[in-house]
Amino acid sequence: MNFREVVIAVSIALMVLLLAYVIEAGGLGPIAPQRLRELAASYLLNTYNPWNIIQSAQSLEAVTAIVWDYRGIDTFFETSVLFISIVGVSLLFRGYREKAGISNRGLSEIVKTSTKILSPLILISGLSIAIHGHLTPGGGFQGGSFIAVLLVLLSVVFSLDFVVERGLSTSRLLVLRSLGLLGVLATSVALLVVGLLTGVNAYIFQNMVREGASLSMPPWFLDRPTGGTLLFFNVFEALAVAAGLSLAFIVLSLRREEVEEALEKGEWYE
Amino acid sequence: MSRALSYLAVFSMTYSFYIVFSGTTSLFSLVLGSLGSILVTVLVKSLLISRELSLSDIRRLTYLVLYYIYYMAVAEVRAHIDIAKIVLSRKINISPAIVKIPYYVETNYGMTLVAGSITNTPGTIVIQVDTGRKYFYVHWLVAKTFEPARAREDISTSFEKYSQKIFG
Amino acid sequence: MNKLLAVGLLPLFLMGSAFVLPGLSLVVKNQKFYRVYALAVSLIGLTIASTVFLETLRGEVVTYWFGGFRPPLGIIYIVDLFGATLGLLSMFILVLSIAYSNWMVRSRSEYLYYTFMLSLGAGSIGCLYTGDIFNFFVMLEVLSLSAYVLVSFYRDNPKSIEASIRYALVGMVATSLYLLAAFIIYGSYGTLNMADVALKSRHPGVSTVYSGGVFGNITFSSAIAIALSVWTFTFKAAIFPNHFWLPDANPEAPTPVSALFVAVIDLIGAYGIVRFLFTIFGDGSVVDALRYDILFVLHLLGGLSAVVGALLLLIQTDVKKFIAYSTISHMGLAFMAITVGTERGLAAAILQLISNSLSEALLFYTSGVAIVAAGRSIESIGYLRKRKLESAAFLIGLLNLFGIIPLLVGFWSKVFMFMAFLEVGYLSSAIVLVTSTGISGIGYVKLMNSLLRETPKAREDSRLGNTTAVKLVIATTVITLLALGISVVALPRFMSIVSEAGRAAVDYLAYVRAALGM
Amino acid sequence: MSDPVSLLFTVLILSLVVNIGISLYGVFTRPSLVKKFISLTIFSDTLNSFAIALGFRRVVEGYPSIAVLASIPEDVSELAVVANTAVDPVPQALVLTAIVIGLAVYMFLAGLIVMYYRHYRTTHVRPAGGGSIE
Amino acid sequence: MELVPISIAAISALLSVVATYLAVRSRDMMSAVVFSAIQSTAYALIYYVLMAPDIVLVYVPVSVGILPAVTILLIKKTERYEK
Amino acid sequence: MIELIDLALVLAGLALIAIGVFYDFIGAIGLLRLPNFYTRLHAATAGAIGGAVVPMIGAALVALGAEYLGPPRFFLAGAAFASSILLMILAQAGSHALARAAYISSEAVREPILYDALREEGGD
Repeated sequence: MNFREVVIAVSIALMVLLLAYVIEAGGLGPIAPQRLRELAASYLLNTYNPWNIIQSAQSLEAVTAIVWDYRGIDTFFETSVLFISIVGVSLLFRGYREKAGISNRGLSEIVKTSTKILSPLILISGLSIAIHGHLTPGGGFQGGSFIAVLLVLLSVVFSLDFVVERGLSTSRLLVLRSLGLLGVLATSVALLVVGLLTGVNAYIFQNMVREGASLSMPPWFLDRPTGGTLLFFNVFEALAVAAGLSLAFIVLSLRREEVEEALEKGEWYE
Repeated sequence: MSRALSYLAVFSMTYSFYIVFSGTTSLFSLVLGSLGSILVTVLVKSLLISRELSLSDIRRLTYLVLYYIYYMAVAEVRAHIDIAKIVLSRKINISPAIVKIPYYVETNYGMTLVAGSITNTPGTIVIQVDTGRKYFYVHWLVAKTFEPARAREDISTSFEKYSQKIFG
Repeated sequence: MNKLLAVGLLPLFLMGSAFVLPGLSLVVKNQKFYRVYALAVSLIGLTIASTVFLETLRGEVVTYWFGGFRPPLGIIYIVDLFGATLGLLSMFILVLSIAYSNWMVRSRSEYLYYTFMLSLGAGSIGCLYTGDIFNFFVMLEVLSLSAYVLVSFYRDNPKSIEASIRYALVGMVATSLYLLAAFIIYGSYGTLNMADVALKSRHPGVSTVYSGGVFGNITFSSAIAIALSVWTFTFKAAIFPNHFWLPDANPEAPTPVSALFVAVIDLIGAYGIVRFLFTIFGDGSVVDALRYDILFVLHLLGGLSAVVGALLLLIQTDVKKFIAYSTISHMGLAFMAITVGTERGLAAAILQLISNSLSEALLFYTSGVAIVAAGRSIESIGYLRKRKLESAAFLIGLLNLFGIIPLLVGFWSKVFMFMAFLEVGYLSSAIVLVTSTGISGIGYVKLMNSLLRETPKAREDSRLGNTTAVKLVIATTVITLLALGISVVALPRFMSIVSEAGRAAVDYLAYVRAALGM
Repeated sequence: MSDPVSLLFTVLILSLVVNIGISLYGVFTRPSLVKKFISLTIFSDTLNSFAIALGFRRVVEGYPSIAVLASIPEDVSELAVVANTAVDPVPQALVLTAIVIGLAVYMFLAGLIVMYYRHYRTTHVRPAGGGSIE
Repeated sequence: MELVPISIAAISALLSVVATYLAVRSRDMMSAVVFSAIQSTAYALIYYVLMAPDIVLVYVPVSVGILPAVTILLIKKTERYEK
Repeated sequence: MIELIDLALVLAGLALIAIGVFYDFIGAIGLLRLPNFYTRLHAATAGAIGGAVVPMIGAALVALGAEYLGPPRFFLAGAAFASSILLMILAQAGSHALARAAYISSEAVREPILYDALREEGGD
């Protein structure tokens, strides 16, 4: 423990004490209050409210409604942060040869066969979580990470070669990721584009009928609400997240030799 | 025809799992789920099925059910009682060994079913499988013999009989 | 409120154009396509940003409701003259930098490079336009992550990776602390809308539609939220104790990105300070007493970083590091002007930010040519001697930073800062301003001196054959600097716009009225 | 404070605050980049838990419910029932966003650390470059 | 009635403090990952008790699944012990 | 009559769950008492099949018998039954993969062992 560490420790301890004091002194209201914040109550009252459709997202689940509708632009840029990170990782490891030397052994035949049987089940449960995002807990990101787990499992159990041979090379995965994001983008401006074409007022991220904007996404599909844009957002997000996370995992698990080979034929201009 | 049947088999497995997983029978879920299941079926069919199915496979499915009941009822109960005795006895009395046993089923599914049954009965675990020469290497908690053929009789004969009928 | 679609569309448009690029890479292999594409996209972005600027110039605060929800319910973009001015500035530099990258950056993965350039632009515009505290965090992350990636773009250079790691580790802590501040603000104010918080911090009894009244003891929570977020902003703006990342990261990034750093990331730091300490928790709020203390401390830190930056600049042998330290010094001066707390001070700070961004970018652009030819040491500047336009532009950039030629905007920004200090009686601050100018002046003279001694080309590079694009970029920047400098004198309207921009940041009532529609 | 639930809740929040301190200490003082990485993940997780704790509430009788409507409501009054018993959904939505953003930054950071090791053959922060990591 | 879940949350919060301390102090990175996974599990329990199922569904794959996997990959590719 | 069947179902289910509790206990004791990694894996198998699959089937039976739950009980039963089948697939694959990885990497102690066919043939 040198002097520097002591200084850091003391300043962090001061910060912690200050934070604790603020909380104890009621800076954030009473601890475990009975009253709900007014804004939260507004969301809960409006998340599924066909009697006041102007502020409603037509989604049974308040969290998904806030994430994709009330604060849709947050989530759009959140998913673009993930995009930036994944493209950044593949930029960092650019120039590797995908097929050379990647382990093609995988695990034993028993595990492979078991994984085969499991794969459609994992896929469909991920899809189910995404499709029901606006009805039950869950949503696009959750479903997408389920599916990504399957791809990671396949690449561990069967080897990366197998996954690549089945058409899921990193460049294809990147394109899938882009396609999912473009789907999200298209959904978010769909009504705006329709509005611009027909000369009607519309908003970016518009979902249902809003003040001074009469366009609306389909609120019902058969016997359940769709939450308008929420269904499409969830499905596209699931695709994007599944492709993105498995891409990042594959790139990060590349072996040393491949990366070093890419480093040697470096391209560093200043 | 047989091709459609294999698609149908994968589809029905996926779709029934979907219904159980999502837990609703609303039209919304059923319709979207069937679309999703069709997508999944198209994606994974070639991974799952290498040989197209035929109608005779229905008979095999019945065997699978029978096998499952037999397996749960007899082999598991015996093995569980054995391991309970071992664990609860005053002095742990075991003779662990890794023995080699041959198998004769043709397909990977059959092999996996046999290996899975062996592993799932407490007291025996498949440690390694040699698909070229068709041997399992089994860790046996209370080894009675080290002879491959005799060990096979003790461990896997009954599993293999049904497995051969189901998957060939 | 759908008055100006352009406001809401700009960051979405930039980000969406970035999404397309990896997909396009399978179809279009020619890297030239991506250069043209990025330039076209950023030019459209600049057009949109100037539309927004012209709209706010009429004295209006432009808002856009995403999804058509009324403000505390949904997220809104709200742009006053202050935000629009800075937005125009950063889009302008983005266009210049992308045009410069067309010449400078050669790689097999150019399309990815432009992806990050565009997302960097989207992040900075989003930060400047947003009217929501949590959305600000998201855009800050878009901005920061793009910056980390761009710093590590030359991944074959060990120093780039190291600089990027250092920057990313502490940057993540900084943005997380801002996130904590956002949570605390939600916890006690029960809302995330900046205008809503601004209203309630002045009038705790007010109850607004949808979000009701305050929830806890807002004095405590505002104090800690201010403390946490100000720490983040000083990090982003590279002010003295948190300045260490800039001289690390900035020189290791590709030169066009280094030029962009000042106009994008440091700018967001300054913008955040102004938004939080003047608009949201401004004059007359419940934390008034603490606010003056914080302003005073920031003033001190600004002065310190002005002097420290100027001193450290003297000992640099790397031209990019030299410019980075000069940035620190000038950002410190801008901070001193901001924290004077008057409208005149804010106006001077805006002028200083504009002048600083433009001239640092100009220095990077010109020295980039020398770096390509002769490496990064200070002596390599001598290579420019044969190139008339570049050496003249380099000289103009230095003189602007030095601030002794009345034709250039740098002179006027220092004059206005001086006047702002004297107006409130901060004599010592005025002395610090003069001293740091003097100290850094020594460094600038040293650099001018190396311009006189010719250095030969150290390596052959095909890029040096055709420098039309560079000349265009440099000429544009020089003309802008001159035009701004002249209009300070000749156009009285220009200075009144700058003062209005400063006033817009302080005028919370107009902000709240526009946002909440009252 | 006499109320045991408040007391337990205070314990919860204070331990989260202590976690913030410990993990920040780890970020700033441990020499290994991997250790810094792990500490950083703990740090941002703790901030998120803090927000979730902010969104919790108590109801007059029983335990609060999740912010999901169990079935499609028939009329307006059913909405008020949910609003009277459900927890605050806003922090959950914010945390959802924050978790994904954190994951994105960490994946990139992991790539950077691997690259750092390729170049320097160590994951320890080098004292070179004129100073320490913070 | 509400005492039981809240005490579970409080106890797991205390547990997470211990796990965090051990994760920060241990010199072996592998055990640090394990401790941070324990801490994540404790947090997941807290989220569950505090009625945030959405967060649990995100947090468990991310912080108990993907991040430890990425960290272990990282450790395998670099070095295991701290000086 | 229907009530009787329901009662029988619930009782059978409860009995299966009781067996599950017993085998969880056995598994725990076995993990403590058995000497090395491979033998402990056998106890873990007893915990997975006897301690998880069997009570899952029990839960399915109980759900089928609990008529007051209404139609959702079929989903509960179906989900429990489906997870029991999934568990059987997963448990064997997991145990096998663990044992194989431990054997190949030689991380775990093999003794006590009477005979090792795999080593005599040079493995793999």
